[in-house]
Amino acid sequence: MSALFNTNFLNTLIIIGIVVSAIFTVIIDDILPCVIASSVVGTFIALEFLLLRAPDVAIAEGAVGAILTPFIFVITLKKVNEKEGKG
Amino acid sequence: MNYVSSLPIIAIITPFIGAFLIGAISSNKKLLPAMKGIAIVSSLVSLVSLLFLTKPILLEGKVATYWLGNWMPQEQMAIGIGLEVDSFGLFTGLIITFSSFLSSIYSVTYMKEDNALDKYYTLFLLLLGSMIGFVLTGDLFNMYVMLEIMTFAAISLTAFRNNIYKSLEAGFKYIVIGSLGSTLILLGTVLIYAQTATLNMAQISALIHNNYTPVTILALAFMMAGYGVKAFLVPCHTWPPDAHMSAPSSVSMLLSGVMSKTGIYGFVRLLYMIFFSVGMAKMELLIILWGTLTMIVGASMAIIQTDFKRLLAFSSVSQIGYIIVAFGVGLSSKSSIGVLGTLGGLYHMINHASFKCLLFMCAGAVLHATGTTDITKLGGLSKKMPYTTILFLIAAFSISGLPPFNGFVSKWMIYQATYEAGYAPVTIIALIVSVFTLAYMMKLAQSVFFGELPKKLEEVKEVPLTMSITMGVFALACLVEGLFPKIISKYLLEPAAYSIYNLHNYIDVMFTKGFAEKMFKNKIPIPNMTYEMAGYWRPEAWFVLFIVILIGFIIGVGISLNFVKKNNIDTTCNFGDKYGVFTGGEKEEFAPIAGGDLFWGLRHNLKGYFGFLEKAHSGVVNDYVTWVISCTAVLSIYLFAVL
Amino acid sequence: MKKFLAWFSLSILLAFSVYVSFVMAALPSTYNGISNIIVKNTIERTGAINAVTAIVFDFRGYDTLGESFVLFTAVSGSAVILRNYKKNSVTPLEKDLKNSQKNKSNLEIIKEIDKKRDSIIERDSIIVSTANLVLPISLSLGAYVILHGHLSPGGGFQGGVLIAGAVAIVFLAYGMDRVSKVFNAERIKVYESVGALSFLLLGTLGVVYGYNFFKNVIYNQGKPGMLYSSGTIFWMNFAVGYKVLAGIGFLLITMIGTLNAEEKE
Amino acid sequence: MLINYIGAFIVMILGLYIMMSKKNLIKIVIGMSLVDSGLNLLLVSVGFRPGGTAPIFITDLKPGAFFVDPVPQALTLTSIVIGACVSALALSLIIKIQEKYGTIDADKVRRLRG
Repeated sequence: MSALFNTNFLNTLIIIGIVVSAIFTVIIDDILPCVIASSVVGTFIALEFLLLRAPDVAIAEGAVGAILTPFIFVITLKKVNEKEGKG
Repeated sequence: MNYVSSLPIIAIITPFIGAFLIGAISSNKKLLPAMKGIAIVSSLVSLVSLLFLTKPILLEGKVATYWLGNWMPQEQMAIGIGLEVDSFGLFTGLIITFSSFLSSIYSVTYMKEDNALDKYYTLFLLLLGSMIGFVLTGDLFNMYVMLEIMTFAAISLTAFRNNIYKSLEAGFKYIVIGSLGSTLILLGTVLIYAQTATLNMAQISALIHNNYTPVTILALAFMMAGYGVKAFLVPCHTWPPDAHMSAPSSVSMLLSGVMSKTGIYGFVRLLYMIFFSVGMAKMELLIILWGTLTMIVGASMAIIQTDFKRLLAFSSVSQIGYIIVAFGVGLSSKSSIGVLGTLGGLYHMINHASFKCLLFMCAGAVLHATGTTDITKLGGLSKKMPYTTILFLIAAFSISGLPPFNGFVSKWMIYQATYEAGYAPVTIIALIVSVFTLAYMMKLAQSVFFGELPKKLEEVKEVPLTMSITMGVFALACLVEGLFPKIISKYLLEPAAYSIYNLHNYIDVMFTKGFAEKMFKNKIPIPNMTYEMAGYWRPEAWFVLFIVILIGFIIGVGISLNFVKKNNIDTTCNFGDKYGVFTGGEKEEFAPIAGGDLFWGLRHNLKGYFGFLEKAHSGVVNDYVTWVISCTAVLSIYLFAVL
Repeated sequence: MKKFLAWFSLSILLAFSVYVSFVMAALPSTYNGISNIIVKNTIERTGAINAVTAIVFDFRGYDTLGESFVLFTAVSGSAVILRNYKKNSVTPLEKDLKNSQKNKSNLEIIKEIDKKRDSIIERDSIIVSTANLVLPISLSLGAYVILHGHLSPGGGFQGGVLIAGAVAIVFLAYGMDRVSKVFNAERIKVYESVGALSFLLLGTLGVVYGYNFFKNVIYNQGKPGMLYSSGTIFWMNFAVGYKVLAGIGFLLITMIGTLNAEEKE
Repeated sequence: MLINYIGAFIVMILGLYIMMSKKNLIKIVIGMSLVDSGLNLLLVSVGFRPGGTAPIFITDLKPGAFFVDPVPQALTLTSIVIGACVSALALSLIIKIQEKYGTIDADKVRRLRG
C-alpha cells in the first residue's frame, strides 16, 4: 500500500480524474448533473490534497467543495426550477 | 514603541469592530440611531488616526512598519504579515477615509427610507475597513484578502435596493467580473510565491528586481489584468457602469470615487514596486496606450448615455484613463518628465475623488428628491434645487478641466508630461477627451437642471441639511485643490511621489538597513521633486487651452446641429421612435427634444463607431468575461514578447 | 468574432501556462523560503504542533481575521440580497408606478393554495433515521475538530462547517418547518458577530500585554501536544469555529428560507 | 509536480471556458467554482515536496523526515473559504434575479447595456 502511495501513479490517476470530471462539467448541459460533476471535482481535489500531505486543506475542501457548495447549488436549483415550472 | 506605531492597525481595525458591534446589536430595532452613530464614529476614528500619521510620514518622510504578532523578519525572511505605511499608502488612505466619513454622514438622511439599515452600516464599515487595510498592508496575500472583503461588501451594497431589477443584474455582473479579477490577482500571487517563496512585497521586489523569469512575467500579466478589473481599464471596465448606476448613491460615490483608487494603488504598487519597471520604454508605451484607450472609450460611451449615474460611471472610466496615462509617463527614463507625470497622476487621483464623489452626491440628491435618475424624465430642477445645481456646475467644470477649478491643474500637468515625454498624439487625444467631458457634462446639466420642468416634479424640494453640507465640503475641496495647487503639491503629492520612487527605503525599512543594496547592485536614483516643472501658471497657456476647448466644443455642437438640418436621417437605425420627429414620422404623438438629445446628431453621424461600442457593451455577462480573458491573453503575449 | 476571441485567448493562456508549468517544475522547492523559518519557530514560539494551524492563527493570523471577515461579509450580503425590500415613503415618480400595479388574479390565488397543499409531504423514514444517527456524530466530530485544531488536522473553519451541516441534515430529514423551529436565525446572526468580535478581542490581547496586534501572548502555557496548549491559538480556533458555524448556519437557513418564502406571505 | 501544475491550469481554463460560453447563470457560477478549485490545486501543489510528510510534529516522526511547505496550505484554506463565499453570494443573486426576470438565461438578463 505504501509503495503505491509513494509512486506518482495514484497522483496521476487522481489528476486525470479531476480533469475528466471537469470536462464532464463543461459538456453536460443539464444543471443538476453538472452540479454533481463539480462536486466530484471537489471530492477528487480533496483526495489529491490528502495525497499532497495537506490533511487540513483536504478536510476543508471536503467539507466545502463536496458538501456545502453542492448543497447551496441544489437549493438554488430547486428554487429556480420551482419558479420556472410555475410559469 | 509609542502610540504612533499602533495607529495603522487602529485605523484598520476600528471600522471592523464597529461593523461587528452593529451586527451584535442588530436584533434590537430601537438602536438604529446608535448604529448610525457607530458608523460615523468609526469612520471618524480611522480618519483621525490616519491624520495623526501625516506628521511623521508625509512631512518627515518616514515609513511606518508594524509587524503583526511581533513576527519580525528572521534571517532576512519576512515570516509574518507586516503593515507598511509609506507616503503613497497614506495619501490613498486619506482619500479613502475622508470620503467615507462624509459618505457615512450623507447616508444618514439618504438611506433613512430603506429597511435592513443595520446590515447597510455593517457592510459600509466592512467596505471602509477593507479599503484602508488594502492600502496600508505590505503583504501580497493580505492585499488579496482585503480586496475580496472589499469586493463582497461592494457587491452586497450594489444589490442593496433589491426591489429594483437593475441592482440584482448589476450585482451579478459585478460578482462574476470582480471575482474573476480577484482570481487573476491570486493566481499572480501564487506564481510569485512559487518563484520567490515569500509573500512580503518589499522582499519580493528585492528578489525579482530586474530578474524576469517566465513565471514572474505570467504573474505580472495576470496581476495587471486583475488590477485592471479593479481600476476599470478598458476591456475590463464593463461592470462599473452597471454597479455604480444601481448602487445607492452614498455607495456609488465610494465605488466610483474611492474604490477605483484602490485599483490604481494596486496597479502602481505592481509597476513601481513589485516589478520595478521605471525606465522601461516598452512598459511605458503599454501603460500609456492602455490609458489612452480607456480615456477614449469611457468618454465616447458617456456621451451616449441617458442615465445620470451611468453617465457618471463611464466618465469615471475615462478619468481613470487620465490617471493611468500619467502613471505610464511616470515610468519614463527621463526622470524630470517622469516625476511630472507621477505628480499629475496623484493630483488627478485626489481631484477625481473629490469631484466624482460630489457628482454622485448630486445624482443622489436628484434621486432622493425625484425618485429617478433617467435624464429623459428630468429637467428644470435648477428652480427647485438651486444649491444642488451650483454644486453640480462646480463639479462639472472641475471634471472637464476648466480653470480655475481643480481638474484643470492636474490635467494640465498630464498634458505637459505626455507632450514632453514625446507622446504628442496622446496629448491631443487627452485634450479632445476633455472637450468631450465638457460636452457630456453640459448635456447632463441641460437635461437635468435646466430646460423645462416636467409637471410630475413640481413638488420637488431641496435636499436636507446633512446631505447638502457634505456636498458643500466636497465642492470646497474642489475649489481649494484648484486654487492652492502649490500647497497641495508640497505637502501631499511630493512626499507621495517621492515614496513611489524610493524603493530602496521601502525595502530597507522593512528589513535591515543595507538589505536593498545587497540585493541590487546599482542604487536606484531618486528623481528630484520640484513642482516648478509644471508650467500651469503661464497665463497664455491657460488662454490657449481654453480657446482649444471652446473651438472643440463649438465644432462638436456644430456637427450635430449641421446634421439635424440636413434632414436625411436614416430611420431604420434603432435609436427609438422618438427621433421620428426629425423625419416627419408620426409614431410618437409628443416627443420633445430634451437636453438628453443634445449630441444625438453626433451620435448618428458616427453611428458605426458608437454602434460598435454599444455592441461591445452587450450586457451579456459571458461577453464581459471574454473581454477580460482576451485582455489577459494580449497582455501576456505583449509581456512575453518584450521582457 | 466572439467565439474566435474566446478560443484564441484560451489557447494562448493554455500555451503560456503549460510553458510556465514546465518552468515551475524546475524551480527549487519553496520550502527554503519563509516556511523553513516558520517551521523552526513553530513549537518553541507558538506551542502548537500542527504547523498549518500555527500559520493560520499565529504567523498569518491577520489573514485568517480577513478570511473570517470575508465570510461575515458574504453572509451579511446574502441576507441583504435575499431580504424583502421595503421603503417607508414614496417619491413623486414612484407614486405613479404604485398606482398602476395590478392586484393578484384569482388564478394565482388558486395556484398558491395548490402549492401549499403540495408542500406537506410525508418524510421518508430511512432519511429520518439516518439523520438521527448522523446528526450527533457530525456534531461531536465538528466539536472535536475545532478543539484539536492545533494538534491534529482541522481547525475552527473545518469544524464550524461540519457543525453547520447540522442545519442541512435537519432540513433534509424534517423539512423547513422544523428548521425554523429549531434555529432562530436572528439570534444566530448575533452569535456570528459575537464570534467575530471575540476573535478580534483575542487579537487585541497582544496590544493589552504591550506587544503588537495578534501577538500570541500566552503561548507558553501548557505542554505542546496537550489539549490546552498553544495559547491564543486554542482560543482563536474556538472563536473562529463558533463564528463559522453561526455564519454558515445562518447562510443555510437563509437560503433554505427562500424555498417556501411565498407560503409565508 | 509537472502533471499537477498542468492539470490545475487545465481545470482553470475549463472553468473560464464555462464562464465564457455557457448561458445559464448557475453554470457560470459552477465555472467560477471550477476556476477556484484549479487555483487551490495549483497552490497546494506549489508547496509539495516529493517525500515530505504532513506538517504536523507527531511524536513518532521518523528521523530525517521533512515537511511539505505549510504556507501554501494555510493560504489555500483562505482561498477555499473565499470560493465558497463567492458561490453563496452569486447564488443568492441568482435566486433574486429569477424572481425579478423570470429567467436565468444570460442572453435575457441584459437590461443594462450600451
